[in-house]
Amino acid sequence: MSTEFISLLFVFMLATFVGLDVIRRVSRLLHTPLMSLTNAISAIAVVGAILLAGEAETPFSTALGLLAVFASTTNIVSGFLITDRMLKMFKRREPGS
Amino acid sequence: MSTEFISLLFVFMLATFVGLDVIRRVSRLLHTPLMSLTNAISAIAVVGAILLAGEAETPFSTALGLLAVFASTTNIVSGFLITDRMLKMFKRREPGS
Amino acid sequence: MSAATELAYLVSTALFIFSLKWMSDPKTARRGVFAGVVAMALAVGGTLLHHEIVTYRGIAIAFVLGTIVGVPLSWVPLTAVPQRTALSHAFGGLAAGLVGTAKYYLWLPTGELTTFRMAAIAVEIILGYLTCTGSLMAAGKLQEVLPTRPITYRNQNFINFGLFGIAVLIAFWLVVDPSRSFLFPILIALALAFGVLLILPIGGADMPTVISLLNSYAGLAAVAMGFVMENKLLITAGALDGSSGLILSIIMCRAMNRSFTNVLFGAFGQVQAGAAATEQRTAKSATPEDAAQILENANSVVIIPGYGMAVAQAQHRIRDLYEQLAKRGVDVKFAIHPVAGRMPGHMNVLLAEAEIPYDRLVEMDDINPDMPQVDVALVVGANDVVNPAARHDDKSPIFGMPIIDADKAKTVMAIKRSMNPGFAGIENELYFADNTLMLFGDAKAVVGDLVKQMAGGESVH
Amino acid sequence: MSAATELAYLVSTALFIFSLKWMSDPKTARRGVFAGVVAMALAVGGTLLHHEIVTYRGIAIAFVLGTIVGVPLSWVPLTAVPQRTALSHAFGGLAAGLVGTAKYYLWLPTGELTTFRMAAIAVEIILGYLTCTGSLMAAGKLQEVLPTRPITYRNQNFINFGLFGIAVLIAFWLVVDPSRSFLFPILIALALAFGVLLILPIGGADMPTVISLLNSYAGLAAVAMGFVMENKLLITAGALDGSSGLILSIIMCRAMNRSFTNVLFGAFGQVQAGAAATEQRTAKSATPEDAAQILENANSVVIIPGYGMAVAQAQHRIRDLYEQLAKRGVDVKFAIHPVAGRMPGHMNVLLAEAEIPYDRLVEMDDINPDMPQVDVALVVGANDVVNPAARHDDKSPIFGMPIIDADKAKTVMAIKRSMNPGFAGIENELYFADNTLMLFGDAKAVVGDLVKQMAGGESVH
Ligand SMILES: NC(=O)c1ccc[n+]([C@@H]2O[C@H](COP(=O)([O-])OP(=O)(O)OC[C@H]3O[C@@H](n4cnc5c(N)ncnc54)[C@H](OP(=O)(O)O)[C@@H]3O)[C@@H](O)[C@H]2O)c1
Ligand SMILES: NC(=O)c1ccc[n+]([C@@H]2O[C@H](COP(=O)([O-])OP(=O)(O)OC[C@H]3O[C@@H](n4cnc5c(N)ncnc54)[C@H](OP(=O)(O)O)[C@@H]3O)[C@@H](O)[C@H]2O)c1
Repeated sequence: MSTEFISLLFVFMLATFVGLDVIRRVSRLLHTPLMSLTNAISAIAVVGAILLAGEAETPFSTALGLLAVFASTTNIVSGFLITDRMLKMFKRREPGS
Repeated sequence: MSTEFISLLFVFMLATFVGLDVIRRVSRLLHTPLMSLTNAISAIAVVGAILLAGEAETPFSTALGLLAVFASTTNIVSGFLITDRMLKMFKRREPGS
Repeated sequence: MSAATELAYLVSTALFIFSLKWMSDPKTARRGVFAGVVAMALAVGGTLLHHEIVTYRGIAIAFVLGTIVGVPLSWVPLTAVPQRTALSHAFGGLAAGLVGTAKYYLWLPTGELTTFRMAAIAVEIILGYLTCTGSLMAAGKLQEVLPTRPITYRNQNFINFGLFGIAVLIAFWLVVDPSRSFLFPILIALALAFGVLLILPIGGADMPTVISLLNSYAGLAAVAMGFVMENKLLITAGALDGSSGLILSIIMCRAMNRSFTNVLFGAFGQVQAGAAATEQRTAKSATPEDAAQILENANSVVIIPGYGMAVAQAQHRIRDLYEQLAKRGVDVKFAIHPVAGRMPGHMNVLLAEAEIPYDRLVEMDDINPDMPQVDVALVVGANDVVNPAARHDDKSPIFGMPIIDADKAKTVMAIKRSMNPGFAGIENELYFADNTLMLFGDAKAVVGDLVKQMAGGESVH
Repeated sequence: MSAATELAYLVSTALFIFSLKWMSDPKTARRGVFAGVVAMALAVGGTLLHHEIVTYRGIAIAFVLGTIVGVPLSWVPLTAVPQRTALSHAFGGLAAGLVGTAKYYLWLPTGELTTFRMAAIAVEIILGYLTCTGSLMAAGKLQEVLPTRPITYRNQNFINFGLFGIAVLIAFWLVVDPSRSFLFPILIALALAFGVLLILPIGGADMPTVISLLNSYAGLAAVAMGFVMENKLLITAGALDGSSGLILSIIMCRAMNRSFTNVLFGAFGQVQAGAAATEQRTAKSATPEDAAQILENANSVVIIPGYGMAVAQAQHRIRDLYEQLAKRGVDVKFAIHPVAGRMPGHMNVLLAEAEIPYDRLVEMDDINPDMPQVDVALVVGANDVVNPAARHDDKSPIFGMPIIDADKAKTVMAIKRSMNPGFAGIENELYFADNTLMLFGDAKAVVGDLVKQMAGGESVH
């Protein structure tokens, strides 16, 4: 086992602790928007896709990379937009009172 | 700014998120034992001290290292013992009922 | 990675965490979305800075195309949100799978495939492709393009586990010797097939739990990608995502009092028809006139919405009803069961859409102690979540599931189209209780009638 | 670092986090200590495995000596826990400072002092040495070896900040050019001096907040050491520690309704004598016989302990009282104010020591709504935490501090030795209220008398 691997594992472990704590505190009211928000966040795969596409090492890898960039961008755009659309609807007081 | 530094900063940031979340959930009942427990945990400095003392590069560094090992060990031992002593006292039900 | 990129990633990670933290309160939630957008922009920007990136044109085109497809995807009606989410997971899984595939073929000839990298790639592509086809199946079932009932066959679990075992074996074989490249396409094919097979035996109504799990897998696929690319941002964001999916599915399972195994392999929803046939007793029904009068004379009314409200899109009529009652000084609250509807938080979003203030929405555990003091419990298209059998009948399939104690209210009124059962496929004794009045009909129409009665016959459109 | 060491560190980190997680409930707390011990063992064991370690003898001796000193330090009476904690922080700060010093002199000749390392060392030694002397001062004030009142002089804050500014400047200079080695001892001296000066103007009673802050600094010193040694375990454990100190001091400040600045630079506790002189009105006092009778005839009694109970060590007598009352069917609860006593959770530990079941202890916010229904509020050596002026007198120094509403109970009985004020040095109108009876005397003696009365005169020792 390389130390680089353990180092990444370290980050994964800490991030999981943070993730479980943070999510457990999300308001029940907002579980549906949460699903679409995390959906947008999971599109972080775009980072890997850009690196792959941008480094353009072989036509094959570039093609797959671009497809992946496209797929992730779709998720980013639609995920954030729909989350915001839903959240905009949550109002505490009567409108106009 | 070296990337190694940012990498350590990354760990620090995640650990702080975890720390603030975890501590905020500690039962109010147990704030005094918490103080002595974290006191023991802060003796993690023993790791640095051991490395310094054990690598024995110069007599000066070894001496400081050993002193630091001594100081930290004191904290570890007394911190954990007193925490446990206090926690042993917390009982939910009447003794013997 | 240059220091600038690393720094962008660091800030991006922090913002992603804050983004989710701010979701803890509707007041800060939109700020959370904003933080998420900035975080994503930093992640993309930081990556584009990376010096090894030689071509930007293709990427720019992919961005534009992605946006063109993404924007309309965000316009779907709220009832189609589960499908949209599933479809997105399919895209996410695909992206992870593709990157893993490309990395394998890039590193194969150069001998850079260390054990560690190969293992990470194997995990990435299994999770990625499995999520892709699995989510497509889930989206299909939710959209009712595919049959929603569970599709089962003999030895199903045996075959599925066997296939999964073979995939793991092949992955292991590849890790031992990455140069066995003929195995790689087989692994991909197995992962794709496994995604389909996993979803086949799960009923359409269990899809929300499955979607959450797939969300978790999509996150873990991003984590695996992070291990492949040695990228901490991918690992953290993926882990946040993985946790979210996991916790939401746990919450759903708990609120249904079912186990993961039961959801995934229980083929729930198959026996629906059979169980519903035992109906014998008679229920009392009421006219909208009577119902409107009872509501007007009540001091406190608790409205319990369920899946039927979503189907009928009755939330706007309910808002009218709420206003009519509030005008008459009736105290109106909404009792929200954690799994009412078909996805977590479903009722909240719909009621919010109708501009019902969210401080009127009360969670199950908070309203139950007050139910005996409530004059009227108005059940709108909810069924399982108010079934008292969950409390006392230990032979009922939903026994042990926490419910809203509608039956304890002085009067219960239930709006639904027929005596048909709900999601769990079982009869509900609440409808036959002495203090229950049925209001048959589509929820939107019935609530509309009630409002019309109260508004004195004038039209309320 | 070898993979084995790294792996040990990884598991150790996880265990430290679980250790603190398990402190969220008294039921799992001891498991938390156990996890902490294992985590520390793994950390030490993993470090000893490190291949560059050439000599073990000295380390073994240091371990043994540390244990010999540490074990008796854990035997201190519970009242001395704050002092012991302060002393430990002094040790912790010292260790960090020493390691930083040694590293500087090791790397100085070899040219390994990069900007980043030098900066980390500077932070480490400033925090380390400052924590060391600061904690010693705090321990001295708490043990009353040093004068506990704030020591102030003209331009104090100006001088302190000036010194701190100089230290930062020197640190900066060193970072720019680490070879200016004559600056290094100056920096150490300034840090040591600053620790002393920082504590001088803070009164003995504010020491708990200061100790928590120093706890935080000790943690941050470990973090800095982690940056110096590029060690993730040090960084995480230090960060956990730093968060803990920070949050505890925030909780204390909030519960006292004071700011950090006020605690650190306010020289609180100076005006004590003056404010107490305005006493005019008369208070009613009662005999133990009367008090015992009132208590016996009550349906519900809330006991509100404060610093006086700790001073008198009255908790065991209070337990006897609790038993006598419980025997008579009286409902007895304990109301715990977050800053009753002199450290967070002080009352809880003392009552736990006397084996009072912790589910009888109720937090301020939970008991206050019930206070108007309570027959007797028995205040045992508490003062500021039940001072109604905090609620309504906006000129009072404690105005805005949340209090336990003892005054709302039907009858109040207060045990203290005199009409002297408490920590905040202000008069308490509660003692002059119509429904208040004073029971003058040492808390242990008075409660003992009450118990004796109830037990029918038989000895209760
Ligand atoms: N929320 C989640 O995350 C989630 C996830 C997975 C599973 N589930 C499950 O879904 C169920 C949710 O319970 P629920 O009480 O909300 O719903 P339900 O038990 O499925 O019952 C819905 C009821 O609404 C009625 N209905 C349907 N369309 C209607 C319309 N147009 N107008 C009026 N009534 C209509 C139906 O009766 P008629 O046909 O007679 O009208 C049906 O009995 C639970 O069993 C839960 O475990 C929820
Ligand atoms: N807990 C923390 O973390 C913390 C930290 C920093 C500051 N503080 C401060 O400490 C104060 C705590 O409030 P508190 O109400 O617990 O205590 P307090 O306001 O300090 O009052 C203690 C009272 O106990 C009495 N007393 C002392 N020795 C006694 C004995 N042997 N027998 C009977 N009575 C005795 C004293 O009156 P007599 O002299 O007349 O007997 C005094 O009025 C607050 O102001 C808080 O802000 C707390």
